[in-house]
Amino acid sequence: MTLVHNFPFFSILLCMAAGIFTSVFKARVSKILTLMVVGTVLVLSALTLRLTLQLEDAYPFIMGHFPAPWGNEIRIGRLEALMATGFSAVMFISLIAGFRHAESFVSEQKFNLYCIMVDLALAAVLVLIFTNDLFTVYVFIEIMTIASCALVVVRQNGHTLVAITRYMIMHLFGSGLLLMGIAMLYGITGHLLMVPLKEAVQQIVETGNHLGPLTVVIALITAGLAIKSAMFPFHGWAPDTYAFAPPVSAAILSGIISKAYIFVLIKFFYRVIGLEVIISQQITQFLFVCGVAGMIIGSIMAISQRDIRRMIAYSSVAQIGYIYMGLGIGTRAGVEAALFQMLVHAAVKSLLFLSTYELINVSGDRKRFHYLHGAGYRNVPAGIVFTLAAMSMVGIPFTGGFIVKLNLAISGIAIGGWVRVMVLLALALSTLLNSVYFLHTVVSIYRKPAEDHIYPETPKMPAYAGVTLFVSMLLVVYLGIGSEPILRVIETGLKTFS
Amino acid sequence: MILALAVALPIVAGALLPAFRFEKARRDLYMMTSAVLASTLTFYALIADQPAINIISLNHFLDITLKLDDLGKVFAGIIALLWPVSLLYATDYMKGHGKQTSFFSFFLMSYGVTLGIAMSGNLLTLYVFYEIMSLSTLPLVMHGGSAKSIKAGLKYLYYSLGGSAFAFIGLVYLVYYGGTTEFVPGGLFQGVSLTHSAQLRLGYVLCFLGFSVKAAVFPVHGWLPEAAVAPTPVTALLHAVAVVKSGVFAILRVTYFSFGVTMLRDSYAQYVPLALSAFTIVYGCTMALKEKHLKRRLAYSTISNLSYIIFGAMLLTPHGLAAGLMHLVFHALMKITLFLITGVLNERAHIYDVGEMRGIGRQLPLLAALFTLGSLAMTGLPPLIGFISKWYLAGAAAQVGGTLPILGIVALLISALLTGIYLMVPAVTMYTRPSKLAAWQPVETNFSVLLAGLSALILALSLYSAPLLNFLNNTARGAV
Amino acid sequence: MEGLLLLIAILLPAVGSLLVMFLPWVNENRNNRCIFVGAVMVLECIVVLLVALSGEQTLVLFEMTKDLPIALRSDGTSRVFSAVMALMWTISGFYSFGYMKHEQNEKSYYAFYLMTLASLIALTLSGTMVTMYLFFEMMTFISMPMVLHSRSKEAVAAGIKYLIYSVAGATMGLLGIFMLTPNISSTFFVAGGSLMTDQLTLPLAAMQAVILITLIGFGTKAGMFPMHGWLPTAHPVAPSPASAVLSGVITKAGVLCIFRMIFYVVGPDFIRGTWVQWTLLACATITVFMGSMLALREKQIKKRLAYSSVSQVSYVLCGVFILDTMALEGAFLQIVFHALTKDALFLCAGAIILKAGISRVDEMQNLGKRMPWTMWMFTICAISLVGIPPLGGFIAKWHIAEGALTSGTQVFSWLVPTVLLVSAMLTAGYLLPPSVSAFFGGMAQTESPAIREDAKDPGLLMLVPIGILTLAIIILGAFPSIMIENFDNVINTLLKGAL
Amino acid sequence: MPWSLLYENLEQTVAVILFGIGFSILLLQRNLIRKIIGLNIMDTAVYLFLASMGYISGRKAPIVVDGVTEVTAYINPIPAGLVLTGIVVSVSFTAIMLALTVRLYRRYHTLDIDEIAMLARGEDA
Repeated sequence: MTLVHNFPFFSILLCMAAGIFTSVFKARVSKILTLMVVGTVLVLSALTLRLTLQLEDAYPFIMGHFPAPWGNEIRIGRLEALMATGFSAVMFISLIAGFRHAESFVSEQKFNLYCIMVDLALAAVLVLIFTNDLFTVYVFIEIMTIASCALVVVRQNGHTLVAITRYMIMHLFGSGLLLMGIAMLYGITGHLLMVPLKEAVQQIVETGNHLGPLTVVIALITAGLAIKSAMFPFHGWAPDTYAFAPPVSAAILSGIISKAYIFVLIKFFYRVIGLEVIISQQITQFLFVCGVAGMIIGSIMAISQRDIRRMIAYSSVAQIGYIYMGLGIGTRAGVEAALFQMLVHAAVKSLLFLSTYELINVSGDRKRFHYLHGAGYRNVPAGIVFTLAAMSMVGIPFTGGFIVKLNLAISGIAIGGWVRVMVLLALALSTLLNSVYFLHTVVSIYRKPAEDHIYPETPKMPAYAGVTLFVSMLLVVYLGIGSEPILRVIETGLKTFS
Repeated sequence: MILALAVALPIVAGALLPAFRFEKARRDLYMMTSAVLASTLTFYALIADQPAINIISLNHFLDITLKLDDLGKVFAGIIALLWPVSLLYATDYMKGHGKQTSFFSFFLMSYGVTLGIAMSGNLLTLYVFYEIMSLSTLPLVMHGGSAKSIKAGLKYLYYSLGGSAFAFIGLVYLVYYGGTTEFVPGGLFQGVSLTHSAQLRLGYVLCFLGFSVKAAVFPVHGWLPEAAVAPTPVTALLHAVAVVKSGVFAILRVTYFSFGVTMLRDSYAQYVPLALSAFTIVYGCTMALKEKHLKRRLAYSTISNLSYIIFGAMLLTPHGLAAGLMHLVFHALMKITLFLITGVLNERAHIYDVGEMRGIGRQLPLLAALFTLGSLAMTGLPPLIGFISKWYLAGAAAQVGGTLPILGIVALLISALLTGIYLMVPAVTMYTRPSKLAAWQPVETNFSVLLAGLSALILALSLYSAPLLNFLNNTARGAV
Repeated sequence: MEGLLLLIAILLPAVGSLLVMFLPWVNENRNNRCIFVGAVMVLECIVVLLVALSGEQTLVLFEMTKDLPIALRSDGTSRVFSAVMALMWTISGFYSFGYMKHEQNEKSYYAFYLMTLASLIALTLSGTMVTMYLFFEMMTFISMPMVLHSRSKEAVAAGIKYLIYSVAGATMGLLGIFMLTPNISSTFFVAGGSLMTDQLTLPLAAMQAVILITLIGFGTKAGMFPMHGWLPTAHPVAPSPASAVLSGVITKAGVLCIFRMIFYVVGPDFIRGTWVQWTLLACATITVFMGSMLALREKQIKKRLAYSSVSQVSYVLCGVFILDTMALEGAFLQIVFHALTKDALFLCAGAIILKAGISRVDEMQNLGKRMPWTMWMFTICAISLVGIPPLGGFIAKWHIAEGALTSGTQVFSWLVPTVLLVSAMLTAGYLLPPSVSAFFGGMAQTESPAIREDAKDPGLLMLVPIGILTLAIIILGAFPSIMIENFDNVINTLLKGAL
Repeated sequence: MPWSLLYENLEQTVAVILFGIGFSILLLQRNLIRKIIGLNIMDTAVYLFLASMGYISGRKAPIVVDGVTEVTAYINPIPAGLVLTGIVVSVSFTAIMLALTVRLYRRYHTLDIDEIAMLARGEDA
């Protein structure tokens, strides 16, 4: 076991420790510390990824002294490492480009608390990615929920408060379902670690005992995670929360945290229950229908928005729909496409939230579309970044969105029957709808502003923020051009994922 | 390499244009140089065959490849010929318009993108350039900046992207069943005993519908007349030649080089496009007849004429394709001439409606004569080029026989008749006494020379088109 | 070089037209222009007569594509038609020198007058269907300015109507050209037709329908029902000499095209005895009758003459559609005589309008005293048109009627003569009363108040052409056999399959 | 399903009923405080369920060390740990929710969530 083998564990510990230490630091120090931590996690994750690419299979990492089935362990494979790298990269970018906006919402004295929440959220995300244990899953889901609640509610605003109340209620409800599901699963199998759980589940399926409760378990856990990841029709809390949160928080919530829940769900499907059982329980079909409906209705809702942030928030609902559609297709190819979409959407959505905020900023802090006219000229980099991100959303070639669409379509076409028709039509329709609202917005920000709108002088976007946005724009393009190796990692990672 | 250069040069030159902050004269020189250079490269590639060049691989089955085969040469040739001409026209036309830099920047970029479409070596490349074209030409449509042009632009955008969303489905079908998107003469599925032909046909029809948005086939044509609000060089070049013919070109590509005629022949995958295009031929003309606004009338005429090409191609015979290609070339020449003349009338005489054209014949005898010539050619008066393509179209349809082709001939004739009316009536009114004296501004000699040149080309081709027709016939034979 | 004469016949007036338009010497001075135009027309007549007298010649102008030659050929039919047209055109042209003094825009009038002649001659000399279609369309466009000449609102409306009808007709013709091309064995016209009846690409009924549509399409120019609507609107708005040739000559272009399609492409056997023939005959007879009735109701002189043309040209068509030697002779004769007569009548009408300032037939009381020459010639022509022996009109109609009676075309063998007879009476009814009232005053004893004070016969420049025409009617009416022999030669080649 | 199953698994039955009560309070009540109470009831139900699952009669708690030699003598500690964690989580959630409620009440002087949403809509976002 080399040093690199320990990196995932290190990065989790690092985040949590940083969270603890940050509580005593001043705003400035804690900010730098957080950035450094996230950066370090990024580097560590990338190194882990490199390691796992050299290894044949995933390796378990035992935390504490007890081996499975008693002790707590994490599992490090290619897929996990890739996700960790991707998410920490997105987080790093979001923080660099958007930290200064959070400062305007949080008082100087309390800023370190905000940083704690960021650290905790990242820690939770990493744990959820790596963990091999449903108990840990539960604990860190709760931590993540609280942390993200705090990330949002730093904004002292009626809308935000209402939104976060909704958020809390829905998430607590989801947690309840999840916990209930975990408890029942434990009841029928006697395990909480994933490896023995799977054996037990297979036994249940083979013997036929407790099949009913197993179905309930699957339903409960799926529903719990679906609520938390804002799957249609459980998305009600999401748009307001994303829209009224500070931009960094919105980027983190919508880009990363919601994906972590979905990753847990995939893990649950593959590593706990087994995909065949899931398909035979027709859960995938439910997810598929919800995903397709989410793609379409989310987009339609987005079109009807007048506030740009709510529009982007609703587009998240639609994009989450893509992921669930991929899962719902029920084949390995579909899940691969969904996983890739998780990465792409994480990158693109955080870009969108951040660049949108820059555009709003140069438009006198007004969010309606007609005030945004000409914003693309007032802040050129943000305009370009927004345009590119919008293109990825539409699925223009050379952006990640295109590859997502392509892979989803190919995995759908391989199924045949009504699934094929639904996938293809949903993709086509969704592309059209996406182009309606995103490119409409792009056109808006390059329109000539009305004569009577006066835009106050605003401080220029610092160069480092612009550079960061551009770098992440390159990331989106890279996802569109160099998708092959990433997809290869996802594919091989998923193969060892059971 | 030449191909990549020809595509990249205008794109890069266009993208860099705002960075230079030229004054007008130097800007024009810069643009013309790059456009002419790109055209020269293209012409060179037309003559000396170039090897295919792989730009980038998206993954193991999707490459961005540039290749110039015979069909591509046809389209690339027109583009390379007409773009510098239109650019030259635009430099004069846009005098006094705002935001010229952004206009010309996108205008140049679109050149490269269109060349890219012509030189695509596979469907993915074509699709990529096709999408980029939707976006790069959007600012040109919306250049006016008025609410109307924004609305037109958005409509154009939604139609285009919606269309490519469906074309994308075709792409996916090809990737899944064919394993590649390569353009192969005769299609990917020749000589293979097909068990999936039913699915493939569905994929083809969806793909056809997708690409037919740009080709303005009936149910999805709505954007084109609206887009006539764009400045005339855009309407003339993009909405009579580059953009719309890209749609047609894409249809030709998927029909002959991807899905292949053998699979489509005598199935609904042939009949649906045939019926749609035959209907569009008549529909476009009828709408043109109703329309009083000259540019919109010409736009509707374009709708009708594009379907001539599709109709010919969808006969799925070498003759049909050859006739379609002839119309592709000839219509480009005729329509651009008419549009450019209209542009001069708009800008220099503020004449927008058909009814206002009285008296032009006296004020601008040359322009009026050229307009009449263009109209005659469009109407299909032998021996002008419009007749040649119609003749072969009808011949090809008669040769195929069957209900739809014969109906198509009737559609062609109705269209010829309506064209005679909606173009010849304005042409005639030009020579009548003006009801009011328009406020004329002098017309630059540049315009006259350009337009006369184009018309001379039309005449020359009318009298001697044998080499071109031979080439097109060979192209068509090669494709089937 | 063989066929050079054909090219000269076309280029001569075309170049002349361009010179009229652009050569300062010609277009600045009225006299110069008249002399020039006159010279061109006389030369043209000579060339055309040379063509008519020399043997058959072929000239391929150029090939649009290898199977689309634009070619000229002077066969029997084209010789007859071109001679008639050139002569009529020239005579009316001379008349214009006098008449057009009072109109504006003489320059463009003469230019287009000559240009139209060029396209007409080209049409008659066309050797292939596409060439014919080309010059048919060109003739429409080039003759437009003559209709539009006055540029009045009325003229523009009429011009556009003319345009629309003509283009529609040509398009219907084009349909036939499109559909027949794969079915004929020769691109060039072949006397007797070259339709490969045993291997049609279309079902028989469809083919017949196509042919019917084609013939009706070309019938537009001849004013045949149901595409006759343009004629009474368009002819009268043109200046009188122009309407004379439009009505007397250009309508014959339609006849020529029908002639070509039936006898040189499809072959008379293909349609003989089929529903196509019945339909065409029905159309033609309806037109004959309807034209006369409309003329009877019309009070405007020129409009009345235009309607009369509708009726009279369909006499020709009746003769053609019967597909019989005798009837064809009649048709040819009718072509010649109607051209002469209608030309002369329009020219007289022009003189009346110009000199007496009246345009309605009920204002002509006692005009004969003021304009004796004009009215005398008007009367002679009217008599010929009605078909009273021994003038030309009678001989033509006699041949048609006789042909019909012996042709065995079922109901039409007696219907056609009957309708001809009725129509002749109607013609008498609409043409003779003006003459009568002009000479005998009708109801009124005094001169019509509408007649201008200074009304008198026009100058020689206008009278002589009318005189020539009238003289020709009388002479040719007396000695029709000169022509009939020539016609028979042509007709025999056309009908050789049948007889 | 025989009725005996219900009272043989009394704890589970009660847990499910409690969960239902809590769930309906959470969803149906508009008052925020009541919602929070409903949430707590729901959580409690889950803990009861878990605890009853984890208990095996006759075994000892895993913290008793005296004289125990085998793993089988203990009950599994994990469900208990899960319950404990859950309680902690629930407490913290309740705290956050109450804090939020106080904030909202200060701002809008009502606890009715729909009313608050209505009032908030009028504000500038």
